[in-house]
Amino acid sequence: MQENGKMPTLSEKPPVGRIFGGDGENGEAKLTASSFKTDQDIRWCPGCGDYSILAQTQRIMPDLGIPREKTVFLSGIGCSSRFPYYMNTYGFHSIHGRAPAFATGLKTARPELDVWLITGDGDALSIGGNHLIHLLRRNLNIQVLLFNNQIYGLTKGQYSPTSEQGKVTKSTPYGSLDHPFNPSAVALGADGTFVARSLDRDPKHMQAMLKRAHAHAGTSLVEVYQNCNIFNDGAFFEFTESASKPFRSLFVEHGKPLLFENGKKGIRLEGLKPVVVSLEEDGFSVDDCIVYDETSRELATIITRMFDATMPRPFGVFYVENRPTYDQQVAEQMEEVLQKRGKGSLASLLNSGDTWEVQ
Amino acid sequence: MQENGKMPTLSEKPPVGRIFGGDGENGEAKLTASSFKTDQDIRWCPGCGDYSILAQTQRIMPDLGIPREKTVFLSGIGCSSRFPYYMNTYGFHSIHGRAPAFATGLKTARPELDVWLITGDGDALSIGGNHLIHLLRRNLNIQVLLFNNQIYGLTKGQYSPTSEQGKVTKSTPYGSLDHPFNPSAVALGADGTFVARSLDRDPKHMQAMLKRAHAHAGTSLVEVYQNCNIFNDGAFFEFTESASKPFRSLFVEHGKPLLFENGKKGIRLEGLKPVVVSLEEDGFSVDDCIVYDETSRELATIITRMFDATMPRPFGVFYVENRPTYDQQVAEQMEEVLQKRGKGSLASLLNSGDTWEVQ
Amino acid sequence: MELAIQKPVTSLDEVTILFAGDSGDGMQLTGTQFTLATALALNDLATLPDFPAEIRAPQGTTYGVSAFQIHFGSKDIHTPGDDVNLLVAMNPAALKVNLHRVRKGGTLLVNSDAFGKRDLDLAKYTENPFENGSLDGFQVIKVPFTTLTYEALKPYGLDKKTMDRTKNMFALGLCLWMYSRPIEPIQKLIAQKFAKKPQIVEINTTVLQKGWNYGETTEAIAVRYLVKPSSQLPKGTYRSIHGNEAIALGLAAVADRGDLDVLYASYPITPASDILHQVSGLKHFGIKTVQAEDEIAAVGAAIGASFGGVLGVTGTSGPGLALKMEAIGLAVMTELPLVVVDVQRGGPSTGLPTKTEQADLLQAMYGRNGEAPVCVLAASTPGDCFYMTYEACRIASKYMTPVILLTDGYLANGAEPWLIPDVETLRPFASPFVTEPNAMVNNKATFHPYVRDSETLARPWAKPGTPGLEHRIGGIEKADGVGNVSYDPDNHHFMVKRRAEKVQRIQQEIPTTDILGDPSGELLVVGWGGTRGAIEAAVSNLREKGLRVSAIHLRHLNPLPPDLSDIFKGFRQYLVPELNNGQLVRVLRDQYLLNFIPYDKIQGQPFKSSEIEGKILEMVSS
Amino acid sequence: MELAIQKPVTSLDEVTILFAGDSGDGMQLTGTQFTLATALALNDLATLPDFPAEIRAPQGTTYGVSAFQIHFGSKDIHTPGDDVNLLVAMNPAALKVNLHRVRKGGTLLVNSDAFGKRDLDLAKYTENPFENGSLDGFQVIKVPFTTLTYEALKPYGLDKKTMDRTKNMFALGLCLWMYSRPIEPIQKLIAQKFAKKPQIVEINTTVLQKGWNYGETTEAIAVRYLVKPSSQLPKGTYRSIHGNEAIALGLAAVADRGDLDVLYASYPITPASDILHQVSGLKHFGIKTVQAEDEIAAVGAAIGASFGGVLGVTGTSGPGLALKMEAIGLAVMTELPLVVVDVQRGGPSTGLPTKTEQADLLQAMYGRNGEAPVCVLAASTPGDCFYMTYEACRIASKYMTPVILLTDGYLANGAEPWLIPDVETLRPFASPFVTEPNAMVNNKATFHPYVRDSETLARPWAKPGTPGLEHRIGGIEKADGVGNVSYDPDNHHFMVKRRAEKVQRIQQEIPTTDILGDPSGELLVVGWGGTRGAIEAAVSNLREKGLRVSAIHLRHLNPLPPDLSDIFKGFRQYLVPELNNGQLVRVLRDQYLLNFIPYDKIQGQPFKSSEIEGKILEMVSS
Ligand SMILES: Cc1ncc(C[n+]2csc(CCOP(=O)(O)OP(=O)(O)O)c2C)c(N)n1
Ligand SMILES: Cc1ncc(C[n+]2csc(CCOP(=O)(O)OP(=O)(O)O)c2C)c(N)n1
Ligand code: SF4
Ligand code: SF4
Ligand SMILES: [Mg+2]
Ligand SMILES: [Mg+2]
Repeated sequence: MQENGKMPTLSEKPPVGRIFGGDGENGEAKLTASSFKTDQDIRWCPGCGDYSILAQTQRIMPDLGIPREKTVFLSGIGCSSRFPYYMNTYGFHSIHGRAPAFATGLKTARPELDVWLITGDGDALSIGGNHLIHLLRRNLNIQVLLFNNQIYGLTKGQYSPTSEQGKVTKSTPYGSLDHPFNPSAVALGADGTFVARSLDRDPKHMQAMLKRAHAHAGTSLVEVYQNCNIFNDGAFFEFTESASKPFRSLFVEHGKPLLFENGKKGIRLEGLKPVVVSLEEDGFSVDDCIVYDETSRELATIITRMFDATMPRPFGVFYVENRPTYDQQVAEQMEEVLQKRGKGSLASLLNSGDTWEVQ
Repeated sequence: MQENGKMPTLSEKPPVGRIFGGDGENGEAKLTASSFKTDQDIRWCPGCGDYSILAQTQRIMPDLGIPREKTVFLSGIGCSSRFPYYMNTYGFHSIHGRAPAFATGLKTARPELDVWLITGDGDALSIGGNHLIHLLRRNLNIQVLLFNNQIYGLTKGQYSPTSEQGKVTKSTPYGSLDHPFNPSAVALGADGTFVARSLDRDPKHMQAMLKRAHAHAGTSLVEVYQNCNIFNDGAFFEFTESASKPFRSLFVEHGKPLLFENGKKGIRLEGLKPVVVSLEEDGFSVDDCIVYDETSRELATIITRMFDATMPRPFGVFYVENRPTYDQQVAEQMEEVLQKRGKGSLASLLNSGDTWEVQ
Repeated sequence: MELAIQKPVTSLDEVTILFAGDSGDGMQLTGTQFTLATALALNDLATLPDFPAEIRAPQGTTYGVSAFQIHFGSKDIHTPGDDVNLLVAMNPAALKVNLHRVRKGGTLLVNSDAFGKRDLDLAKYTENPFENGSLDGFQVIKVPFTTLTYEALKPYGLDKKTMDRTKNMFALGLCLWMYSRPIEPIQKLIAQKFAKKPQIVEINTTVLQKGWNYGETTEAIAVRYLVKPSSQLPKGTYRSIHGNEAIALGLAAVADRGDLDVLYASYPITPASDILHQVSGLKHFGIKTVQAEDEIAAVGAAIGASFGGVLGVTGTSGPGLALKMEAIGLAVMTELPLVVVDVQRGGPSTGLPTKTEQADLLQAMYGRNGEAPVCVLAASTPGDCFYMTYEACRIASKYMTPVILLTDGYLANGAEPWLIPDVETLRPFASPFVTEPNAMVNNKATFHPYVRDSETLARPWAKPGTPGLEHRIGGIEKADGVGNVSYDPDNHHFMVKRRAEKVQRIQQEIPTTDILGDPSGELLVVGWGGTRGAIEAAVSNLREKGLRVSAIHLRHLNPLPPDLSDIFKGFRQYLVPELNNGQLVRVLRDQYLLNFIPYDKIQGQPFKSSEIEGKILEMVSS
Repeated sequence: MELAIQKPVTSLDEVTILFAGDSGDGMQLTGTQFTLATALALNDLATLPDFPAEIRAPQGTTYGVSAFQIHFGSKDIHTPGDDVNLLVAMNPAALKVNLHRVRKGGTLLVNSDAFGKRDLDLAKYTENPFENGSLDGFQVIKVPFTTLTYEALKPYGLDKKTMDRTKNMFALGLCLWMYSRPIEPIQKLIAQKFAKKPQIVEINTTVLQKGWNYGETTEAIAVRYLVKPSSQLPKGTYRSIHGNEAIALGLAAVADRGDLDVLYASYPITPASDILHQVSGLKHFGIKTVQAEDEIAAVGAAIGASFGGVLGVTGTSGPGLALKMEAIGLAVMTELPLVVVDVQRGGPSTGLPTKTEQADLLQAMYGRNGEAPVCVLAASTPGDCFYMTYEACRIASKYMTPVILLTDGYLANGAEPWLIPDVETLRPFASPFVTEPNAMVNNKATFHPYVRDSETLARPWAKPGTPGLEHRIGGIEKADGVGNVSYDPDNHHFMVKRRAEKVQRIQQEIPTTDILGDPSGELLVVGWGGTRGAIEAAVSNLREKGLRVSAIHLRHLNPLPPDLSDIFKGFRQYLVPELNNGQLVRVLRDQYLLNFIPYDKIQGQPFKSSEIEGKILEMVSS
């Protein structure tokens, strides 16, 4: 009955005496990137940026120290959302835009699981926008990887809520008219506690971002610029390709000055406006540049709004806030009530209120 | 068949020779607040803040110079959303959370109409959050009045996405755990072009805000703090009642310094943080205070984030941006295509592509 | 109490009383307390509140009227009563709105203090109803409740507002007297309720007593009534229960007996919100609640929980059910357990949100894209909501399927005396989780999520966290057994049939259908949901009169009970009364190709048993 | 071309060809061009593309196979063909996936250059199919398309990639030769298409010609076929049309003939997205498009437009329809016109998104809360999508009602030759807007939005901007006539019945049902939607064989045509073939209490006419 007429092969030994769901012999925990691969053929277009994100994710998983069976990948619908099929963990490929809702229920019900949510720019910001912002404000302790290719890939190329205005696509032969979202700004506006951006073509950076996201207790939103080589090829090449990357990309790091062009330029605040200064020509030095503070929502708001051609595009962890997570608070409240009221007795619950006897 | 067994009475003369839908004799345009009243009994609880918002709206309508028949009030579901029944204009009481979607279609189809959207904190920010943020980014030229009572009124008192954390309500006997939205921050994050806040108990201010909202070309979001005297009585009294209002409320105005407590205190920026300074004790003067600039998104973001007990709560127009409206752009694009291609001929459209004859 | 014997006492089999007043008049409380006194008098009873649609309508208006109806008797009571014997009207609006519910010759007990010009105006009475003959044919008893209450409270020096709020106690006391109910239990109740506020206790009991005494002394009331204890009530401990409350208790029972954690996720909507309110107080039973941002998020959270091995339950009403349908389809495809409670209200669209209706049945059966069969159950009385909730959860987890449980506004808010079940008699759930691989591939143990149980056809439920059972599911068609994505045409056909067959197998769980009356006869009434009481009252009545009618009441709507074909063979005609425009009737006609006749009432109100009687008579005599 | 006479030519009535290759092999283009050549040869024809579910699957894999089927003949052609006469397979994956569709004895034309070890591995062939006997019983023609293309293009010094992309032209040329189709029209077409790129034109026509010539010269092919022009085609100008394209044209017709502005709002979803794509190019017809943030927003925008006096239309597929249901209920209550196109795909849930199915009928009929009847129409061929779209808009605005138009993936992507209608023959719409008050209250003219037209029961449509018609509508129950909010029980019952009656009155618009065959007989096949071709082919065939079977095809599903009862009287048995688990059959059984027999195929693929023939034979012979 299976499509390719073959049965899946087993990439692991039976779960006897294991600590981790690793693939080492005798049940020891020797997880590697390939422990996280499944037997499913990957069905993205050759050359798609999704491959890199998958590879980086599989690469960092062993370092996180979470057993495979405690990890869940959950997604909506879109090219990107096929991701869970390729991760040898528990996985749930849900419906379009609703992954944050499923994740909220899952994580609230089972706070001990490590939940990753995979979504696209359409899935997360078009149909799923509401669930995403509510997830962010509630601050469930999960990681959200938003594959932003500025296009609807799976439905073959309509503009998305992150597409630049004027975009000519199948559904906008005369150019799109909708002003796009700035995903980081949306997340900050919705009181997100971890907001970051990375690139499919910068594996090191992406790995670092994924690890930081995982380390954060709360909803970690990592937007990843992802090339859709079929319907929106090169959308991010100015930021990812070596010829332009130094000029167009700015990597922010907590405690470090905002520099780019190999340190030749920097970002300075003039009043509340960020401006580009040349450290070679304008008479400015590194000391004039903003020293990035990822705990400052004000700064994060200003920097993530650098979005036009006159400014380099920022990448990195923009904002981190420590705020109790929803799942943890639910668990605590459950515990408190249990302490206060004792384990509920069904018989006395049924008999509560005014009762009377019929003999 | 009508509930109260009575037929509606006519509050206007037949539309013969009229310019405006006014109620003056001989068709001249003498609109007054009561021209905008309907014959429907108002069914809000006695004492509800909604009455004031309705009154202020009816009061400013004649000044706007828009005929009644060109005005549409559109709403979702909630106590607040009954508003259209009380406005003698065209009106549409739709379904929960979707008013921005109806408004988008209406205004795109008929850009010449003056569209007002009435919504509540649940309607707009809970079920309707996605439509609201998409409305804001698209920037349809309509006015949105968000009645924020920090509670679900119509469903009899559950906490809402703007309720403070820890709130004990019918659905949270042990206190709510969800971190609330800051509606202005959500709107700014979603690239809203007009963001303001007012209070049900400050008629003058509200009238001013409504007029400014109407004057803005684009989606104008006016959040109105509205007392629900049944389920959340006094939620905003610290900001509205004369004993505390001067200390707890800060009225921002473009080009004016941020002062409160009758000018005794002001808001100064320390780095990117707003701080309260006393102009009497701390050695600061008015000149040290922020002069408000409603065109600065950075400043708006900083000021709207003043949300805890240590800072006064800001009211007024926080942000204004001029950006082409969606409806206007659609109209322009339609016109351009028409110019370029000429009015479409159905016969030639049907006959386009490869055709052949059967004789 | 010695005085009680002074007036003649008439014995009655059954009585219907309607308490009606302004929203602020405390009619719900009055009704509830009278109910308790009636229960303690061992009558059978049924009650129905009637809230205004507005939160707080302006005082004195017709749309601000709040009412509470109670029907009690020494015989079996099935409904809150067709026609009212006694209407207690605290103001003109209450009289105006409810007069049509009083039977000819019935009694109107009115607060004569509340019929001033302003009061009449507010109620939009153009004439005084006492003067224009409109109350002819009723027995009118005017009592100045307000004045008498003020008098009783004079010693306490209270403000007007407080005194006004107490006049319902006067009415209650008087009614207790009229129906020969002891006053002590209510006094005790008040004392308990306000244990921390002795003054409140005192003023309430004082006024209550005054009302009672007034009955003894007034000339206006000549007779008392007595309704003897019912002899048909099964033995045991009883309480009063509302449908929504019963659902919450049902979930507590699942958490307790089912060895299953439960997560209840919901977005408030009338008339389902109370379920959330009740369940949110059950944290010490291990039940978590999520108030979601909308209905889609709520069902999503429930499904997410179920994927995590915690039974996801969500509750809503019609418009919310519509929004949940796409996600319910996902639960069908991923074969996860899910319980969706739909408390039906008047539709379409926002409709009549505070009124009852049964118009979501076809939506529940068919309202999803593609072939997405789910189990559909319906509770038939407030107390039955408890059992059906438990059953819904049991079936959902046993068959790995979504279950939609239909109740309605009438069941949700109506109450009945409920024989408290012995918790030990509730079937414990079989532990639903698998812990071991179920397949060998290339000599290695592995887990195939779509290998089915041969009896139920359920797929295995593997809890994340269980090593070796890692697997991936989703909304795309699944390959039989292995559960991978499959576009294979034959597999699709097979899986569609399989999912349908699985739901069909739930017939195994359905008990034999009870027939009210003989297993054969002239006419069979087929009902479902909250109309049970009215149908049973009608059929019992007509049977007593010798008609060959019987009734069955369906609680399992998909699949239908397996014994229906046989039952239908015993009858010549079939009547299907529904509070909709004919929905179950369509399902039955399709399935059995018999001429089921619809009988509809779409007024936001339950059937009167007399209406059903009338329809039956029309059919059997024609 | 003189050479053409050298090989024997066999005449055939009909032929089915399947072009199959990798997604990158240009099979859709090849198919389309062959189709045009066939149309110009005046054959009747039907085509069906078969896209892979993946956007770009890795080259050479089975799930990356893209195919295009064409069925043509000198007689009436109803379907894209049951079994394939000629399979053109550009690689092993294409052969593997499609072999089962080729009839025994059929021909396999394969690119022999593409069967290396690596190619076979990619297609997961463990053995070479040419060597293991698996192709026994087929006529295998191996042609080294790649080598021959390279040879032909040697003079141009092109890169490999460009040459590879041209080999489909070789196949096309050869096929044109095999079926005696002229090559010139295709050359002309290529020249037009790439007018600005002369080199492309040259290399394509060169390879095309080589393919043709190869047919003449190769020993491998001994026979040519000739399919004579069809004599049954009505006269006129034809074009090829897909269902989705036809919907867009239908909307243009509405905007042109209907004197109505149109707003099309949609959220992309397979297989409906193309409607949005097409309509977005029609701005010069006055049609605005909105790509909404989701399906709810799309239907909301459409309803908002309709409220504004601009006809709102929205298109989607099953999961999206589920999401729109709550809002459609609002359009029912507010009685605003609305057209919802549902291009059905395989379900439930995400299901088989690129495959066809008919499993949303019951959802369309019943999938809303409360009693919310809407008009349901279904298109039966790609070209019929044009007429049914027009009809849907006409009914929606005339009856002030939502109309759901059902099509499916097969209609959406399938194409047929379409006789271009004379635009003058399309009925213009009556102007739907009121401009004057319609009631007098206290001697003043006023507007009551729920006063109905006596013929259609439609309420008046008043455009905002019209002075004196200011009014307010919404989702709460409306008072008859005046249209204010009403909680009155009798009014609700009345309005529910009224809305149902209004939809029922659409029967007035339904033409007499065409019967294929005699009006009486042994068996009547009742179909709907995209199965029309297969049913008609089967019934025509069996009638030719003397069987007393007839068929009707429903395009109006709610309300059903008024003449069905009478038609059913003429037959002894009824068969209802559907691409679902039995949906129309339920509606018919319920409505007519006759023993309609379902025949289902739930494989994401259309019926073969032979399947339906088989079922009919089983029924009439048993
Ligand atoms: C309810 C629903 N609406 C629409 C679709 C169709 N759909 C599938 S994916 C998608 C958008 C994909 O874009 P994105 O989320 O950016 O993912 P990508 O494919 O680009 O990775 C759409 C519109 C659907 N599957 N379900
Ligand atoms: C689809 C749907 N879900 C839920 C409801 C129930 N409901 C009506 S209003 C409301 C929230 C009201 O809160 P808000 O928007 O703040 O308005 P308010 O009543 O406070 O003015 C809810 C949950 C509904 N009518 N429809
Ligand atoms: S369509 Fe684009 S996003 Fe989707 S798999 Fe292909 S390249 Fe990737
Ligand atoms: S419930 Fe609250 S918000 Fe609603 S009408 Fe009453 S006071 Fe106003
Ligand atoms: Mg995308
Ligand atoms: Mg509110």
